[in-house]
Amino acid sequence: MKNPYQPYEMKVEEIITESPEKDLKTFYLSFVTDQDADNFNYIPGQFAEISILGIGEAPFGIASAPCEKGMLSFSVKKVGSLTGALHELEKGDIVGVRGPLGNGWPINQLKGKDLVVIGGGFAFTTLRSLVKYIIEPKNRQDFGNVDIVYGNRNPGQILYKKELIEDWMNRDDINIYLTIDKPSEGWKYQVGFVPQVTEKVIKPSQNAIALVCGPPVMIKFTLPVLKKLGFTSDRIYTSLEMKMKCGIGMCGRCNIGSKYVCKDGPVFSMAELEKLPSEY
Amino acid sequence: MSVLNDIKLKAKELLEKGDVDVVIGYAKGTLNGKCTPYFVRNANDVENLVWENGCDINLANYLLKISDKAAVIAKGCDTRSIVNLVKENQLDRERVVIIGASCPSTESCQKCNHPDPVIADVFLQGETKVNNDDFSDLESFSKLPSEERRNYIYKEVSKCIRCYACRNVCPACYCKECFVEENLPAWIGKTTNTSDNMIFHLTRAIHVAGRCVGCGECVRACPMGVDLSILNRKIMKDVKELFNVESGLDLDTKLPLNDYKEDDPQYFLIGGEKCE
Amino acid sequence: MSKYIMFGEELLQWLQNLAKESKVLAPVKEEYGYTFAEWDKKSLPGDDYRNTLKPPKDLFFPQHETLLKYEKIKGENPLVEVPDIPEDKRVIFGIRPCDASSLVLLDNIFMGEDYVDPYYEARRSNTLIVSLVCRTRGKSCFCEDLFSTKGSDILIIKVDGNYLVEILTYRGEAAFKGIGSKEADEKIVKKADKLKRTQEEVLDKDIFEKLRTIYDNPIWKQLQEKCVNCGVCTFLCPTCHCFDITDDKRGKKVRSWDSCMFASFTKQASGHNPRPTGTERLRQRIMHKFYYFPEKYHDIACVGCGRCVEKCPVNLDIRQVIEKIRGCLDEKSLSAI
Amino acid sequence: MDRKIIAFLCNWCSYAGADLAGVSRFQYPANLRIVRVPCSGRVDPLFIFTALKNADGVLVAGCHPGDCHYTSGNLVARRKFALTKSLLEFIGIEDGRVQFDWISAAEGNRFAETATKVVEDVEKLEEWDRWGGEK
Repeated sequence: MKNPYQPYEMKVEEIITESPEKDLKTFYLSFVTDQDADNFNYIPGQFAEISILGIGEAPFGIASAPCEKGMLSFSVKKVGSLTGALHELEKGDIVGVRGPLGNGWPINQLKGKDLVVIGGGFAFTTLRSLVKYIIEPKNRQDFGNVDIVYGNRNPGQILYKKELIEDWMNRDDINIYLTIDKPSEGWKYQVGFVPQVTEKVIKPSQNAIALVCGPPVMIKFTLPVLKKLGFTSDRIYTSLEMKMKCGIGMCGRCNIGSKYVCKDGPVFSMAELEKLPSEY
Repeated sequence: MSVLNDIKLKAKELLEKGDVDVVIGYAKGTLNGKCTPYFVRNANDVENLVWENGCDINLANYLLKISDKAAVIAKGCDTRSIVNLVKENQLDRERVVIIGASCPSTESCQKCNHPDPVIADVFLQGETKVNNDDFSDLESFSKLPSEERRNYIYKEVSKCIRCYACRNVCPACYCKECFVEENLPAWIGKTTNTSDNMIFHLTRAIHVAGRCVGCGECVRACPMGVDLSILNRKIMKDVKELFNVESGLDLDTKLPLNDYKEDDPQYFLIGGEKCE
Repeated sequence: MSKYIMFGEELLQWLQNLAKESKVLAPVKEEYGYTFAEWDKKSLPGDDYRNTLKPPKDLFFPQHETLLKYEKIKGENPLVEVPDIPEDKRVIFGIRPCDASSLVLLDNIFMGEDYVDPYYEARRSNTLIVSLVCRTRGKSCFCEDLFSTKGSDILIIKVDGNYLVEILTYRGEAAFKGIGSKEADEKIVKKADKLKRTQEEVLDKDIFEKLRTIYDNPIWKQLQEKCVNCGVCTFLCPTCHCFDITDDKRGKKVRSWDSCMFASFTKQASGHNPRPTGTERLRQRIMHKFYYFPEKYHDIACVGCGRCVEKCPVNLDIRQVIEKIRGCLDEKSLSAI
Repeated sequence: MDRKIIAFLCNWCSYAGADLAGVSRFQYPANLRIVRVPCSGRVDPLFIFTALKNADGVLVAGCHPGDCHYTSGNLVARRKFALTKSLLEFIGIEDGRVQFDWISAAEGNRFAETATKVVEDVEKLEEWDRWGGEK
């Protein structure tokens, strides 16, 4: 058995600055050995611990999809010491990556269902992974209709802009609704907060599944909208953000009730969360 | 006994009149010789209050935690801590009723110079023994060869498990984020190696310099029996000798480390005269 | 398995034999309390200690330990190495049964179904646990069973100045192989059983059902009032196992004990803290020991060793906490008022 | 011997003094690693203790009393330094290990002299155990 603390070595292939404030970057990493690439099998919604030697380690949702073989991508907002150091990285630098960790989106439960994907801000990462997975030709037939609502404060902060606008917007097998909080010059898409846009564009449903990821306030106001549209708690999933260290259910940091977010999550249904203390 | 009776009467009166929401004092503990902090909210519960040897936890700490209108039963060191907290704008003097009483301790503070409260709204005098701490123990320690001194300190701090009980019971340690927890930059390693422990204890001693009133709570709180008093008392001694200040005795003067004099001693400089 | 009766001299000889191929650790008195240290091999370790100052988790999950070593080399890929996993064989002699049982609880964490901590596992598999039953409970002790066999390979009970040695595991049996000791006769075994039956009543720690209903109860605020949120109780607890991982800037990734009582434990880089005050943190500690842990692993995460009682700087006694929880009104009754 | 000394220099006087020493080509040993701080008042004794985990000696220098850019930063620092030095001596740390000086922007020469003295003093000391090191 592999030492669970030992990371894979990965090389920074490309860095995309996502926001005009430059506090949001997406890193494209490649495995240093083919063997590592083969060993790293993940599903959308899982996360990994990225480490920089001498600085530390922190968890990030995997933004790439399994079909994007040989590489992983992560979008990182600069907030603390490790994210600060990540933002200093250059092409060719080596980082450590430990994973895949946690349970991803419940792919098997999603099969055959209509899906509503709701994201806000830079929490869109693992939702991007999920959608990318679904629209893969060999997978697409397994899922029903896919509606995506993705909101940001302003156009500058939208993650994966090029892909979303040039590819996803033009596809006829998914519907994507981009929205920003306030009108902005040249903006041709939705305007308004995520909950309002959701209410406007998503049709009521008794069997569709919603996957929600975003800032706590967005989730708080989106849940009642989903309930109104007929989504029961067991058909709404979200991914929790918690301070984590080990990622393997030992260090106790992400413990909520009898669950460890790192190992038993980070994806939970609202039905599961309703049974847990709201300590997140 | 009469002091305890007076304490109960006063506490009861304050609660019944609605002057305060809570009276912070001591009740009997569950282990021999140990009393435990007790928060009286109901006037009938004043009967559980005690005032005896073993009432030594510095209660000033709790005034920072509580937002209610509070009365505190305070002995000398508690009131000195309160004085410092008021000076540092951590505590509003008007918000606290101080029921001052002479320290009932007979054992734990052999070197205390101020068993009686230095400020109080009511003062209940009891029998106390005022000591005169001449720091003679520190002087004999100073005479040991330097290597022996260093090894002693290393040996003591190496027992530390970094539970931070010393810091958390200390009324002078009220920082919202302590340097040990900062991570931008991370000042100190999280191990219990002697080196990390040294940095922790030296820094803590210096950070409470001029504010430490020598209540000894850190020493009593330490589960590993680290000799913390030697560092704290050394600094108390220096503050007294160099700046002529005993911490927390009055509300008017500035804290010694927030203050200076044009002719403060500079023996520490290269070529500076030695301190005696 | 078998039970033997041994004279002190025989036990000493057995231990000396073990010490030839294993490192034998036993409680040794230091300035401020007992600690597990290498046995001097001369005389049988004494039995005049209540318990060690630090819990034995320290011997398997040390306060700080290197998880990985690394070297940064200019212009090259950094080197990351796994440090040597401890291989030396050890015997822990004289551990108290409460502490021995704590190891079984820790196994749930460090040797789980999905992930195994290689450092902990190596020490566990290399260590023989020989426990020594206490004669009485100390004033801060509240173990359920003085004679608990949980977690011990061998349990020793002092009967009439001799030692009744109960072999509990195959590992224990292997360590006893070839010793020509007398099997304990019925008389001695009966005598030991009688000792077991005369155990006094202890605190009933089962408050699982009660805790299910009182998450939002005001009692937590009241219970934590005197708590100063230091880490004494968690660091000295034989079952608390939370840790942090940090890079030391000098080539080591280090794991060190951490505590759910510290504000920094759950505070996120953004500043958000899911357990912002002492109330939530004390609730977490109690709930984890008596509700969350049992829910997940079917056992209470408290062995009643009493270290937290003994050493709490403000005498926040967990036994009183349990009693108060048992006596408090649950949400249903509260709303009925 | 390659001993490492960390020097905390205040921006307005001592750092400028070091700069002047450089410009004026006054020689001083290369063992000094300079950390520029806004004022000697910014030097938390923690900096000194932490520096000694990775270095063999420390020099702290600020403006002469009366010359502080912030009027009294160095005067308040002076009390802290007095206690720090005394504490270090008390616990058995050699006199030369941690040194303090006032150096003005005009005293390039003095900076070089002080730096040389501190390095020489530390080199004469026994090897520093870095606070007892890793237990």
